[in-house]
Amino acid sequence: MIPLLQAQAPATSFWSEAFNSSELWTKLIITLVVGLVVMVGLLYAPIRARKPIIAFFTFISGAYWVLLYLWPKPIDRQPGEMPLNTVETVSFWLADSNNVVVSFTQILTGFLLGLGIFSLLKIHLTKITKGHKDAFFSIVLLVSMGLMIWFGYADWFDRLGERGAMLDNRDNWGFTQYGRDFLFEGLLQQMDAAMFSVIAFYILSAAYRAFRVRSVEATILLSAALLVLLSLMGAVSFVWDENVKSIANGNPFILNFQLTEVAQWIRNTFQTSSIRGIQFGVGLGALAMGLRLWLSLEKPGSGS
Amino acid sequence: MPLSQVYIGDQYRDTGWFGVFMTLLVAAFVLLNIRRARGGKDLYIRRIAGLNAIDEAIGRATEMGKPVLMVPGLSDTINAIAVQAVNIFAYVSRIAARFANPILLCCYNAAVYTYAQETIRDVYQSEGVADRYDPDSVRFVSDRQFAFAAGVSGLILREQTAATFFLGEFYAESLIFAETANSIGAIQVASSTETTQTPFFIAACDYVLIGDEFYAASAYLTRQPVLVGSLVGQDWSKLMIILMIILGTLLNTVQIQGKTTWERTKGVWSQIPERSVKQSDTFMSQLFKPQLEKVKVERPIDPNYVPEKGAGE
Amino acid sequence: MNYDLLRITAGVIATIGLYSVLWKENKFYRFFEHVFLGLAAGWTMVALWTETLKANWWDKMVGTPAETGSVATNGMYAYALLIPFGLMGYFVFSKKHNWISRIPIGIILGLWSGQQVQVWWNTYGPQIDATLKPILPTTWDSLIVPSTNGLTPEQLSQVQSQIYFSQAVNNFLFTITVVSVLSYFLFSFEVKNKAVKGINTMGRYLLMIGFGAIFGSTVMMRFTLLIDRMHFIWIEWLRDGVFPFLSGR
Amino acid sequence: MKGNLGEKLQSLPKPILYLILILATSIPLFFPTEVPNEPVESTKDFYATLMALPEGSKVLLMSDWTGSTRGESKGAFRSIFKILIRRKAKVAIYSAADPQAPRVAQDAINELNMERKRKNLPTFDRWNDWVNIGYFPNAEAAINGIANDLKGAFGGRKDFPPNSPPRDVFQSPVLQGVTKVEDFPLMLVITASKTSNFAVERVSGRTPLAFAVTGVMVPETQVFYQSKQIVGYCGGLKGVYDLEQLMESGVNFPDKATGKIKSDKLGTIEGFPDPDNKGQGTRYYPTLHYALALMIIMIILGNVGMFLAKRGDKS
Repeated sequence: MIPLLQAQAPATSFWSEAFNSSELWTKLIITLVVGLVVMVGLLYAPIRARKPIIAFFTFISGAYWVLLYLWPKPIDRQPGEMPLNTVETVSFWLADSNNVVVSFTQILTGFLLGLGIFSLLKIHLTKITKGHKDAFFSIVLLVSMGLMIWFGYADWFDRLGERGAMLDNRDNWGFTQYGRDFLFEGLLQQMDAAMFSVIAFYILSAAYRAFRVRSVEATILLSAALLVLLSLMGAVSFVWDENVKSIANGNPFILNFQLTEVAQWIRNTFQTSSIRGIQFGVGLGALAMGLRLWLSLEKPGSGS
Repeated sequence: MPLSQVYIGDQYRDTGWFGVFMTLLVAAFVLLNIRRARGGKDLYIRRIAGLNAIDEAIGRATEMGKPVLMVPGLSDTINAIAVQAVNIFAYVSRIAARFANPILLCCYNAAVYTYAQETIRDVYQSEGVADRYDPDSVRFVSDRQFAFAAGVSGLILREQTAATFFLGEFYAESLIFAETANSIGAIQVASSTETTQTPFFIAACDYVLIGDEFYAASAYLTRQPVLVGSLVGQDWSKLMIILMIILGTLLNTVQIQGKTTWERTKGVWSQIPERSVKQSDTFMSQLFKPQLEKVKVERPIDPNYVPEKGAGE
Repeated sequence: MNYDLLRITAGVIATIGLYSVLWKENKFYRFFEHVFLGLAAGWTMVALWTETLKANWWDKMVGTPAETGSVATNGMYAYALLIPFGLMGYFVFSKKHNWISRIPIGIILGLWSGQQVQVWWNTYGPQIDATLKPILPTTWDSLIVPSTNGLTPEQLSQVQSQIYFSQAVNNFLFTITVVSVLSYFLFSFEVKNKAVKGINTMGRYLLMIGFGAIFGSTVMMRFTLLIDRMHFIWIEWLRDGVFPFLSGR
Repeated sequence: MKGNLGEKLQSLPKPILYLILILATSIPLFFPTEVPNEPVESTKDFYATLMALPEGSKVLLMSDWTGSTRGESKGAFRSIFKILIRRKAKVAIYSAADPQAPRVAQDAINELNMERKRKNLPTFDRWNDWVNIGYFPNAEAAINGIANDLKGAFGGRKDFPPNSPPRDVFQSPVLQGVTKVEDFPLMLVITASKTSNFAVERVSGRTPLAFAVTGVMVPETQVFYQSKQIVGYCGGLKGVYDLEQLMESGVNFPDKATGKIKSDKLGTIEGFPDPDNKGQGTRYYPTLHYALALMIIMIILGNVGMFLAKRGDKS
């Protein structure tokens, strides 16, 4: 613990003000107001200005990353160093604002979440008010949602205080903790696991129905799958491999026919490569679409 | 140290420029072809089986008067994949709108929900049947993977959808959707940009778009110059990659046969006793893996900078 | 009935409830489906603040006070701008101004697209490089990699530096697979040439081997998760929970 | 459904399939058996890496699993912590895949501690032995930040010292003097999602990486292992089972001759026989065989049915 560290407060800049300082709050409120004014201003934007406005915002936000990629990065930059020239001034700025920009997407998506919840509420409240035959289930949904929110936050607030760490020990739990634990561990996590494991049933029925030696393709798919399946059964592959080893007694060629080896071979030679082949295409698709979106070349809903 | 390097920028040093160059090249291919297409040059796209199925699926749903269910994937936030999916769904709902066929679009993410809500409404308006549009037909279900899966399969079973479209980013839940829809005999068109899920769609769905057939879709369906052009651009880039792989492989094969007396470490060549060429010595791998030599750059120190110490040191 | 048994019982009932859909869609399933959706939405609301906005937005916007040993961090007020931009999304329901909702979407998409340009090569460059494998052996001493156990480090590195016939063949297959699969996804060329057609079909077949392998390797995990559920129901709940309870231990 | 045997074989009703699967995955659970098994190299290396940690070393752990994959990940998580506790390691935990993950990890450790309490073993205490740094959205960016500027990335995150309000994580004994990712002799990743790829992209070469991944991810992880980007990994249920066996009997332990598990590559690595080692792996792995066997049988049945049916048509 070094007192020095406590004493010294970080230097403020145009963009940042000290914690809880009046400057911070004034600037904060001003920014907020400006933002809201802009928003209100948009309500009066003429129709032909709309597309350009959207395009503008899209372009600006994309431009940051593109610039970060293309603009010469500073070489051997040490903390506390100052830029040598204008080129570096820009590159320093780009590098420093990185961890700010990174979180924008999550934050904006976070703000938009309200819309999703709104959609949920709307659908289920209408069901309830209209006395839809499933109204009861809508009530169930809203109630469990309310409970989770309540206990979730209550528990979170409890843990902010002195008792934070103690609450890891169940002896110190209160009603809130039990509630949160019941909903989160007892129900949510279990249902997650349950729904995921349902796939096991579907995988069986799908394989049973679809894996037939009808066409060349189906046959190839089927045999590759069967081989890998066998190799996954530790006992089977163990016995198989032991036999191979005994036959081979050291002959490296025959050793290649161990089940595990064969399966590994299929994976390394064909699975990895085919995935790679597909991914190259997908990657290019994403990049091209990215360009189209960034430059607003594509008109929204252009599927129509 | 060579001063010349200081102002080049870290990412361009040694062979670093190559990556940037390639990216720009692809971008150029795409933009150039978009231009060509806009210039009225008509460009060819081959037939993509899965996509002809779309019309058939909607037709079937209309006959039965049952809803069409669409899921634009489980992207964490709105991205090109989700947008692409919604764009295809715009095409679907346009036909649905004409025949007054009910639709259901289930979103995993609020941002995607916002986009879809807006896009689909536009579709109905532009078809002049805005009154047929029910805002609740585009809905946010949940943004927890398996809650979403439970909710959607519940919907599929209750609404007895006649046609289902799963296009976008799908993960483990892909099979839950596919099998549930299959169990009620719905006709299914599916595609996942997650290659590892494609086999399950293949096993359970009627029509599957593999890999970037998904990205080709909107171009194929609408023949919009911009999209078609961009698709051609992508093909050029693919050809380029194919060539690079073939030539590079041959080059490596030849090189690795020989011997070398030079070795390059941290971007500096040095004489070494003769040894056989390693993969890392080959021209291609040098081109792909820039080796940056350590460069010292003197800069003035910010006066009011306090060196950060490890806490508690 | 102690809390643990209560909790685990609830979990079991919920699990069975969700499983019941395998038989057919029924009220029991519908109930737990809605509980599930409700809890999930609720948790999302909680996590939104406690896991995302608090640390990534609020603390950065207003800064944090100095504590024993830790420095105070400054507030970056510019973060406040995100509020109005977030609000713009809510215009989506307005008949007249719904276009405004495209602005936050546009920003998110812009950021995403820009990142694609930035990461494309970082992701695929190394993969292309990794595909360039020599397809001719450098030695004919042995057709396959000799067994390596009991070799001195020098001999080992000697063996590893060589490319044997078998490896060369595998590399060749690998490269062929990548190329043919990739060429299968060319859309804007009319393929008349027999050879190219052949490559495309081969691409499709090789793809199927890959898919088969993926299917196989996925099955293990899916079954494990089911086994975990079964263990949860039969062992954790029935054998170790209910029976002791009934037998009044 | 009418028709000959072939058609019947081809079209068993789904509920029956499901019932058989339930039986196949339930009954064996009641009869624990030992299956012959040879731990794979990757898991041996994984175990060796953990056991090679000097006592009290600091480990960075990215925990990216939640309840949905508990069948695999929880087993791995518990085994790994049993080993880490033995090595008296200090663990810094963070998550980048799912907001639930930090909570799940925390609850899993508490569960372990409760068991240890019952056995009157010293508990693995928060703040002193491990800190929960929390969730970082946008995995790729987060891991990038941690690799390049650990101080900045973890800065301002708080955790709970015993009986006091939350404090800056860098105050905890776990992160004493840690300023960059290289300060950790090992980074562990327990994940059910892509985040492992990001870890490889950003961290490999900076500090040793070891993964515990789900079965689906084994193929992609194997690639990293072969290219030596990660020192070892524990893949799927098989990995967990291997790990539990390794804990029980070590490698070449007590010596190469008598050791249950041998390895040419590795020296002698001690095991610590203890009934407590047997976890999910030992419990589930035998059962997995029945499930997989059932799958294979069903596929074969379907095809046999098809052939019979075809013949039926011809005649």
